[in-house]
Amino acid sequence: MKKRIEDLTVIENRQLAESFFVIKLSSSDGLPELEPGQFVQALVTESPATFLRRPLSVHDVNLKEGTLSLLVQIAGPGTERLSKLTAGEKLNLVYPLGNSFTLPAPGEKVLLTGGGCGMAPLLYLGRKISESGIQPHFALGFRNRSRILPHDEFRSLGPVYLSTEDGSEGTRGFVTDIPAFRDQHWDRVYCCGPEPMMKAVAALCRKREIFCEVSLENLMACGLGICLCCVVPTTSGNLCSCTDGPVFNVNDLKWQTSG
Amino acid sequence: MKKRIEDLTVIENRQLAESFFVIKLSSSDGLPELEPGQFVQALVTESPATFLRRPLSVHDVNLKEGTLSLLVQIAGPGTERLSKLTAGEKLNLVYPLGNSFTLPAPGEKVLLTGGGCGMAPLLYLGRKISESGIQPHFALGFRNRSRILPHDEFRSLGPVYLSTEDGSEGTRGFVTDIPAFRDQHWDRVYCCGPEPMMKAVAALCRKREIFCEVSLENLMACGLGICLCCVVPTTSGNLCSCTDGPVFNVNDLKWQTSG
Amino acid sequence: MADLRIKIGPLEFRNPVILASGTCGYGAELEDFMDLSRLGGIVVKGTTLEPREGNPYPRMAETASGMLNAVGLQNKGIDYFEKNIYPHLAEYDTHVIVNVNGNTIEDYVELSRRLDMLAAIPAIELNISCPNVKKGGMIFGTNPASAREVISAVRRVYHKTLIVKLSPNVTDIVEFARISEEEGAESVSLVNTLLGMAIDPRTMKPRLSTITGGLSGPAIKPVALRMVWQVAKAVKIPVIGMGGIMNADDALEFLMAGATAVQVGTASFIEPRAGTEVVKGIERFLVEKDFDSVSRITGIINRN
Amino acid sequence: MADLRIKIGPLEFRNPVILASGTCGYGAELEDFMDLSRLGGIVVKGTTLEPREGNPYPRMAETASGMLNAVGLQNKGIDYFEKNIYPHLAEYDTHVIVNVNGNTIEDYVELSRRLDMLAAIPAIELNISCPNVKKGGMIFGTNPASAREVISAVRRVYHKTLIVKLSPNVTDIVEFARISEEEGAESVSLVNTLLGMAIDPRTMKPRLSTITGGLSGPAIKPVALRMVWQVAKAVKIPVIGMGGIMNADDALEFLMAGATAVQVGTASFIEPRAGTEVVKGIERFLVEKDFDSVSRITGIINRN
Ligand SMILES: Cc1cc2nc3c(=O)[nH]c(=O)nc-3n(C[C@H](O)[C@H](O)[C@H](O)COP(=O)(O)OP(=O)(O)OC[C@H]3O[C@@H](n4cnc5c(N)ncnc54)[C@H](O)[C@@H]3O)c2cc1C
Ligand SMILES: Cc1cc2nc3c(=O)[nH]c(=O)nc-3n(C[C@H](O)[C@H](O)[C@H](O)COP(=O)(O)OP(=O)(O)OC[C@H]3O[C@@H](n4cnc5c(N)ncnc54)[C@H](O)[C@@H]3O)c2cc1C
Ligand SMILES: Cc1cc2nc3c(=O)[nH]c(=O)nc-3n(C[C@H](O)[C@H](O)[C@H](O)COP(=O)(O)O)c2cc1C
Ligand SMILES: Cc1cc2nc3c(=O)[nH]c(=O)nc-3n(C[C@H](O)[C@H](O)[C@H](O)COP(=O)(O)O)c2cc1C
Ligand code: FES
Ligand code: FES
Repeated sequence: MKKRIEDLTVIENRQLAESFFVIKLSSSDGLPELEPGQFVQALVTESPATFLRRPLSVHDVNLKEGTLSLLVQIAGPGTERLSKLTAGEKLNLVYPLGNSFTLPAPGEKVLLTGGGCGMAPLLYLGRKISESGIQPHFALGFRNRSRILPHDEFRSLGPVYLSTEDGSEGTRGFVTDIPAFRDQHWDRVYCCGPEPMMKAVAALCRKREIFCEVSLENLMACGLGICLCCVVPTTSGNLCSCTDGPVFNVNDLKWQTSG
Repeated sequence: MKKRIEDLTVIENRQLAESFFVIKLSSSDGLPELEPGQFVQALVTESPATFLRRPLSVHDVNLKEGTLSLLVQIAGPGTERLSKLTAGEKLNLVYPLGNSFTLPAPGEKVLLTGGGCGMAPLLYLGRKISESGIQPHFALGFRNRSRILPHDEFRSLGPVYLSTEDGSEGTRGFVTDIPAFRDQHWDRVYCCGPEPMMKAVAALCRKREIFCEVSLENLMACGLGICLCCVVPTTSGNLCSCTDGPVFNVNDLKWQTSG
Repeated sequence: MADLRIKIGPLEFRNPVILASGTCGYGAELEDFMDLSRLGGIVVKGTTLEPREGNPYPRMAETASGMLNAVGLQNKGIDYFEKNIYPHLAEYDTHVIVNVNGNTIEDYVELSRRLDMLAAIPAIELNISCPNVKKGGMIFGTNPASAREVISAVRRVYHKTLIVKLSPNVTDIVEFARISEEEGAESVSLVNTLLGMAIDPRTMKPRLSTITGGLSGPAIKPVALRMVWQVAKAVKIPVIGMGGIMNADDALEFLMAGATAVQVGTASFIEPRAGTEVVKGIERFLVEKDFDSVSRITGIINRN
Repeated sequence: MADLRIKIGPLEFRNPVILASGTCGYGAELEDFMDLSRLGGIVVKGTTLEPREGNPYPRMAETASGMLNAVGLQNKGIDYFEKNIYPHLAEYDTHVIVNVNGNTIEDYVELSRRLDMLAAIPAIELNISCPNVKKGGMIFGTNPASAREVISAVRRVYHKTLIVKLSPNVTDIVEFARISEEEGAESVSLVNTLLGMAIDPRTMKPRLSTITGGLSGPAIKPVALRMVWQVAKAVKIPVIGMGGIMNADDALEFLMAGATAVQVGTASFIEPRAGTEVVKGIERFLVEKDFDSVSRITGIINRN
């Protein structure tokens, strides 16, 4: 898909939870084809502390409406400013960027797992999987009950299992402690979340020889493969997580912790 | 008067003409005493290109309302951002800064002259002079008819004479060409405007030995007398236009052009 | 219409805007956004004899109006370049310049010799200023004797246009420009990144795996511009200026300070069309101000 | 409560935050906004033997995340200082340090001798790094032999705490720090401004009357921090770090890189309370992270 730079229009900016926002954008040129796992580089204007663009995953796409949604968690000045966008404002994106998740083969059992803003790419991935005739299952992990993000849209696609670190809702512990994750058979596991979560999921999957893809959130400058700042060590050397990723099969990653 | 740093609240931002805005601010702590000719240093947030504060003259003060008005002309990114302030937003000011105009003695005839954003300090000066029992006269210069700024408030204080460079309204030429300026007797002339205008006014006043004060708009970093960047050569050496000025008697200035 | 053409040594460029090494990959990565033939040229990624993995992640830290990088010359080496990249580059309708790096003088010489034979590479940029490698790189660019040695050695084997890329991390950059001129370089380009550093106060650790890295972007523009002005007054060979150019106004500052051409670096990360936007803006300025050619504004502040 | 006290030579400071020379006047200008006794100290305006008018206007240009200045040491000279300013300074409940400047070694020596006799001035900062004067200033700070000469000469006549302020416009700032240490200075402070320049493309003229000027503000922070880190590793005397400190996080970076104290400069132009805000922020950080004293974080990145 050809990459482009474009001013999209904010259709809606909905607060999902404390410091989480879903920004719906529409393209006057018509959206390009977008694959689950891909991301955009958003230009943050009006923020003196934000020099570079900010990478954000494609959270959802509505082809009928011609809209693209981003899930933004406030992490600093850039995301803070994005959280304040109002309907009618423009947001300049460079997109679509990166590779995408490998969709499952017919009949496979798939688990999509993540937490926090790592949930962002999982909704669109789940939607695509669902459209391909497979029901996705979701395992979502949170700090505690009050941190749980609304996930009705995930539920409309398939079963959702929850974990919280303090057990205040769902399984106590991490996503890897969720019984459905440990005990059921999965052909594929997809994961996006904080690094420790991804490493734990990868370890479990390697042990059980489950196909597992993770979406990395390495620091990026360009998102285009021209700065070489976002590298991740893999079995084929340092690869750019913005062009060879952000999605990687965990077997290709040289993560310190092994399963 | 003690200087302070304070978040004021925007009560209203009224567009006066193309690229001219009047921003009315209120202080929750109550306004300090403000003298005509003094200025504020406004902090421009949300503008990546604006590092330093922006100096702006006290345009008007309404003691009953407890409001302070600034007249802002868009000149670049800082004033551009200020022009977009909306009611309810905060504007951080360091103020009151600088010296002030010398008020006339009872019975004197005074002319206040300026153009563009140089009109900013003249309204409050005119108001103060008027309150002291003297009717101020105003001579305002513009490029052409379409550039003339609304000046009803000036008119409510005293007679207003206009000049335009192309003669499309009032006297053709500069403020110094206005017959009332040239032909009448003035005890004091006060001027704020582009440098060529101030120099012409100064030259005319020196020739006719009229007391004349100008308000300079030198580039400033601090506005507090600590950076020494805003200096102007005077008969007593380099003086800071932010503390020893912005108002100077033209006889003290070492301007290249002399009258 | 204004004449935008400029010359660096025998080489004529369509216009004075070149993409900077390490910030435009091999050009192809930006083709979705712009027509490379609208540019004066591109300087492809820093290249070495042998393949290099570069430095460990994290290699980047955002700073006020700039960024630090510690890429460390990651590239697949000259063999891979010749076989797999060069054939594509040969088809571009713009000057493709290779940025040459090494640990030793022998490395620089051998690599330059190899590049001398590639017909579609009309020039090399000798990088004696990379702050992100332990050996070679900036060491040559901060020691006058070493600089002279490596430039002179490369000059003997390289017969096309030789540009020497200078480091700003020196007391007197003019000295290095003079040495480049004396040793027969056709041009100097400056500046490479300033050596900088950032710490995350929350983790109490440096933000880069290498602790220090190279600072680029608008933050360094005033320093870069000053150095370009100093160098352009001191040497007769054309100067290629860079450092924080984000738009045509920035580029104009460099030209007016005395640069014959400019390079656009970090800007491409934020605005992938930055290079061609700068070309358009320079042309617009010249037309508005009635200059018939870009050469009229080169060093104009010294005449005003 | 954390212990914020630090020592520079024999001198104890209430906390490690000092206002930088040329950015806080004589302190009085900021008293409406803050209680100076909450600061570790202030370094007053660059002072010379004879009165100076400084450079012509314009002396300032705003740049990306920074500013250029070309003030050129405007001050009324030591006689005026002694008679009219010193009596007020003597009443401050904070360390008042004088920034010492000269054209010649004799100037520096004579001025230091005069200041040695002022009881309420416990330290001087020897400025061998001012980029904005034609004679003296940075020339001493970019030539190792001259630096040694002036420091050694001043050391002989100055008996209180001697801080040498270093220029960042050098290839190897560590060399100058070592020289300062060898010649008996109690401390080095760094960095002064980076030599930079700006052009207004509309008028096609330099923005400063002097063409070049000194760059300060957040733009230079990465370079300043790198230099402080390098110097702090190389010398045993305490290092005072500065360059672009706008808030406590920035100051913490310098402390973690190895600075014993910091100076706040340009920040005061934008936030006149910057100095005391930094003090508060450092204290808050220490308490939050359970450090009992600020010395615990000095150079912590080298231990992590
Ligand atoms: C491919 C990709 C997809 C992403 N998708 C999303 C998404 O859908 N929703 C979302 O909210 N966030 C996403 N992120 C993370 C997001 O880019 C960062 O949170 C954002 O850049 C922080 O910017 P800031 O100015 O708000 O904070 P900053 O002040 O820049 O950073 C605040 C904190 O976040 C960390 N951070 C900064 N940049 C990144 C980064 N690129 N990746 C991870 N951490 C970072 C910093 O180290 C710091 O600790 C994604 C990142 C990548 C690389
Ligand atoms: C004491 C004083 C009082 C002032 N009062 C007013 C006022 O009441 N209303 C008003 O609109 N403007 C006033 N100005 C001018 C105003 O401060 C500048 O227009 C403003 O700082 C420009 O900021 P910017 O970011 O919009 O543009 P910049 O991009 O910073 O500048 C745009 C253009 O304006 C010039 N400029 C920048 N700063 C100044 C400055 N301090 N003085 C003059 N020109 C400058 C620049 O050289 C440039 O050509 C005053 C200036 C001073 C010193
Ligand atoms: C990520 C990155 C990688 C770079 N790699 C190289 C390189 O390989 N060789 C080189 O000579 N310069 C390299 N540079 C320096 C740039 O070419 C340029 O000199 C510098 O960034 C200043 O220009 P700018 O501010 O416009 O980016 C690199 C810069 C960046 C930001
Ligand atoms: C307007 C201005 C004037 C300065 N004058 C002096 C001076 O007289 N003596 C001196 O040693 N440093 C002087 N400096 C340098 C500062 O003390 C400081 O070293 C530098 O600005 C970097 O710190 P900052 O980025 O926090 O401002 C001056 C800086 C500015 C901005
Ligand atoms: S972010 Fe620049 S190469 Fe990946
Ligand atoms: S603006 Fe800083 S002294 Fe006047």
